[in-house]
Amino acid sequence: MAEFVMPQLGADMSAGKLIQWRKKVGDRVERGDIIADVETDKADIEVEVFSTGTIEKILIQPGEKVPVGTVMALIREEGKPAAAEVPAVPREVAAPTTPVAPVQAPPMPAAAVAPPRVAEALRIHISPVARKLAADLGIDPATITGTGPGGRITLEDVQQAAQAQAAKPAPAPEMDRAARMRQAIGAAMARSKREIPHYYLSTTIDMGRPLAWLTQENLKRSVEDRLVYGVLLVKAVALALRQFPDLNGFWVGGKPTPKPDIHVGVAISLRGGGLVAPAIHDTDRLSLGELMKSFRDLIQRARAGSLRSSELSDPTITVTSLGEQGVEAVFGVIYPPQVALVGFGKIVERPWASEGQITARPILTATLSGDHRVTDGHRGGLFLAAVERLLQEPSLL
Amino acid sequence: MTRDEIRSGILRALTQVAPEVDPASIKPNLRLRDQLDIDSMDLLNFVIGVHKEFKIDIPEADYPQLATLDGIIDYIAKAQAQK
Amino acid sequence: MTKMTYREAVRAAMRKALREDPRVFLMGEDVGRYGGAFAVSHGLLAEFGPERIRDAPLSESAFFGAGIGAALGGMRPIVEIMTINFSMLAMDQILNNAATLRHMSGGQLNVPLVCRVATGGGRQMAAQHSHSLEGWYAHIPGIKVLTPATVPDAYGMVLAALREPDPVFIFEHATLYPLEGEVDESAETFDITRAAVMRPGNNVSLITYGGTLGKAMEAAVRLASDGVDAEVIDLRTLRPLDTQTIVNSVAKTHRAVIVDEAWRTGSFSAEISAQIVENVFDDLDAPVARVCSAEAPMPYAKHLEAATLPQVDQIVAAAQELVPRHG
Amino acid sequence: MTASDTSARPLVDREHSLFLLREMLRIRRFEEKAAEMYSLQKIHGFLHLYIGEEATGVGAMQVFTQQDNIVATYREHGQALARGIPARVLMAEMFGKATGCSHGHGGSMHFFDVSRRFYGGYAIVGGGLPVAVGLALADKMQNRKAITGCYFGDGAVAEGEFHESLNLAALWKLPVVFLCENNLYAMGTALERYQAQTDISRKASAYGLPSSAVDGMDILAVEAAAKQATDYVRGGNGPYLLESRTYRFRAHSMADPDLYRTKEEIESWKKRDPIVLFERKLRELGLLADSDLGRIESGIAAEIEDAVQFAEASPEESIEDLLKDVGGQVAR
Repeated sequence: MAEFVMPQLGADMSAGKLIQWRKKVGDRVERGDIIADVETDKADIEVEVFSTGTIEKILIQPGEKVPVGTVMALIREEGKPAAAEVPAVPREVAAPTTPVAPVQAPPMPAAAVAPPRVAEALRIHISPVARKLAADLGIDPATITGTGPGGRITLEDVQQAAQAQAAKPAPAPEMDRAARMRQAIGAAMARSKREIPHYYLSTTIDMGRPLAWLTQENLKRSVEDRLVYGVLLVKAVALALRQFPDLNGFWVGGKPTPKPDIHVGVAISLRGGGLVAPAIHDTDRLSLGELMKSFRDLIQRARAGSLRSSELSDPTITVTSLGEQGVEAVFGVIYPPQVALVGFGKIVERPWASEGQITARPILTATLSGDHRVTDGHRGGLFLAAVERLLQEPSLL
Repeated sequence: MTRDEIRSGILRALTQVAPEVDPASIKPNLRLRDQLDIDSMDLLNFVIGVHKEFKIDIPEADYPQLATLDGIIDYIAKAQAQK
Repeated sequence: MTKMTYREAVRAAMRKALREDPRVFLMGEDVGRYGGAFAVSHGLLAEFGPERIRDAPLSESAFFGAGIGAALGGMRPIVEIMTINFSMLAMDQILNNAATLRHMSGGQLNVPLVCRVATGGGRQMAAQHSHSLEGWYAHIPGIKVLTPATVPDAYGMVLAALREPDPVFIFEHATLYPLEGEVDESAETFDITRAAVMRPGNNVSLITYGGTLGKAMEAAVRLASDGVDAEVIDLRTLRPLDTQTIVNSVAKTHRAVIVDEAWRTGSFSAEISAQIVENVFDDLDAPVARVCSAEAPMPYAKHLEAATLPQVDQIVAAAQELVPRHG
Repeated sequence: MTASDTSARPLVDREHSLFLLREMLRIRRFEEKAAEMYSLQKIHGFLHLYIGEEATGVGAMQVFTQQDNIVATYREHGQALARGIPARVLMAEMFGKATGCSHGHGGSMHFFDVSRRFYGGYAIVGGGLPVAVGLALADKMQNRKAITGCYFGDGAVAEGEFHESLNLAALWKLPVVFLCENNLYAMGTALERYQAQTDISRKASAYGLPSSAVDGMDILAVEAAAKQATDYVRGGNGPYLLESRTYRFRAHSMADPDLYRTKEEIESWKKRDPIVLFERKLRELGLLADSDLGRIESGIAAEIEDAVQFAEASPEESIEDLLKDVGGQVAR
């Protein structure tokens, strides 16, 4: 039994639509006869049969579109002809040349390419060879000030850092993770104290309204979505920074560099010692639920020790909350190259006078450590006031 | 569910939050927060773990009943009995 | 060793080949009676006659294609295309026949053809006579591309190319013809696979080819007086490219400046830069710098042409930008 | 030189005539099988069939010796078969197999066979002409008596390479027979719509070389005209342009909807099918019996079937050899 298939009618045809049969079951056909019409992208094509015999079965009805090679009819062949008759020439068939979608030519690169807007906070800019040497020597690039263009750390910077370090007694060769982290934090804190003229401000905030709102809010939420008050504090700081961008950014290459995006780093103390402050990206744009989710995820993994360093993108400002450790006011050390640090103490029931009445209110002490090269107390104070105002409207957070 | 089964379920949730803790060393009648380094976030993650483990809801108001291991076991046993 | 100019070195090599191998013949516009547009083939017609020094009509596609046919027929043609600007007219024969026939024929045919082409700007010939398109040729599999920048290479590369079984394109920068140098005419073997370190150095690698080698060497001297020790690499061959010499140098100096007379976008310098990053990324202390022609049709006016072409000052500035400032 | 003098046709010899008929039928059946294989997705890409032009390919090929060079175009199946390249290796090449005449690298448009001095199909219209001139230049410079036959279509006369090549060959008196197969269409554009002067043979006079035109559907006339052309060139007189006026019964390629020609025009030309015309003439001269035709047809059918099975069974070149035949590599 010979098969009459949907033919390949051109270089890039993949399927064809049967328009009509010119023969029916039982009809005799000769090699070269036109027995069907097929529609392709380009034109309607008369399709010939390559075998001689009688049509046994029709499998495809007019109107059906089938891939090339699909069996459309079966032909009971007469005995192989001794001498191949002069077959009529199969009608030439058009290949639908489906034009390849024109690839959008990439626009010619502008002459000077503006530095790409780095979504995440400032990564440490360091040349590949400098990074390799720093890794080999066990020096944390964060502890080195880059002298290359745009503050990039160069090979020479690392070499000098290595010499400076060689002058100090070499640390015990086999340092475990916590000790190495201790050393890195130590170096950063020392540099901060050396370079950053800190000023400190504190204020007291009545947490009554936000806590009441929080209790109501949590009743409506399932266990997994439940909020902790720390989330309100972080969101308030983030929203306040929109009005005080000078507190959100870095001191780089001898000048303040405010950052358009707000990535609040939350200081988390690790089990067994050590501290990390991973940033929550675009903190100001997250809803409280989203903030809580990433907050909880970051903290759980950090405290369980499974937070990889690669996830530690650098924040544009850091918030530290030691209330649970029983501390009332925190006057922290700014993490270079940031220019501010916000601290929150514990919430304490205190006698509170308002409109001549004394009542007991849950009071929280909020502090700001500021880099006096970038901002002065006046700006810091206004910022803390903004944080307090935001906390009094928790539903807007 | 027996008290022991409840106990092991609770410890499973606890080690999720504090992997370095040795379950055997926890004293059942002492405040957990005094025996372990647990902050408010750890507590919330622990409560969520218990909620998943035993499929019971724990309103914030009941947190005080969860101060000690025995307290938690009693709380869960009571909750399961009501279900 | 014999003292001679770049053009005399090319002529001497062709004369030696014509004398020693009857299959060798020269074909091109005005290579015979006129003596060559750049006087390279001056005197060859008198010695070898019109059969072997053939002045061709202004039909680049036909006479280059005829060169291919003659090579298929057992000859060893040297086809001179007067300048790279006119080679556009023969590009179909170059790309679709010369470079392709060996592979397309399943290895049955090869085209032992040498094609010499003058290239580059800098002589106020304006836009249609000043192109630097060697990178286009270096993009084509099936051929070799040589860029002799010195008098010894001008001599040796012709002879080495005539021994190759596949087409070889030799691009002679037009400003180099009067360059003076020394040639060992007794030499028998010539390497055309390796780049050459023309000046060893440790702080930055200046990588270039052809007409801009002189500027790179001058830049290296000025950098030395400023305490920057520059290494200068003459690529000599663009295809196949001697990547090993390039990456060895950059691994040592950690900084690279590529000097290329072509327009920056899509130029051969882009290929070299890509290969550096692919091979020695971890040894880079700064991004690979490129000094190329401004992206404009070559202007006629002297000061405008000078502003378009890569110059020594730009090479020096690019290098200093990469090397950390001392003190 | 005017149109060839048809009266000087050679005495018709039976054995030679049957050979000519068989060669034309061989090409016809091979092309029909190629079309069938294409519709079954065994052959891909471009396929340009020679059906209708067999007389030119076969007729002219009779006058070239094994020492002569042949250059063709992408519509080359007829010339390749007439030149003696086995149907097997041509079919295998179109199947993309390693046993193909170009090891699967060239396909239908790029057949090569150095042993038969078949220097290939060229897919750039006019691209082969300069190469043919070069082959003739090499023969002349090495005092070889060979000549070069260069087939091309009417479309090529619009390319600069046609004019440059004819001039260069005439200028240097090179032994080239420029053989223009004028099938009246450059793909979808009729001759009178792309050439001011449509009598192609007259274009040779602009470059000082003799030319003639012949009825491409009369194989004996083509053979005679080709003989005249090659005799002129073998005499060292320089190149010659022979225009064979023929017609293709199929579209330009398998991808061509053939919208630019009328059915009537095609049917009228089919009445002058070179195979049908020659068969009728031989029967009139009593040189062809039905048994001859039957014997010829079955021989061809067997050869074609064998070619398909050979192509089907042939191996493909291994990917590792992808770069093997690329020129210009360091280690040669």
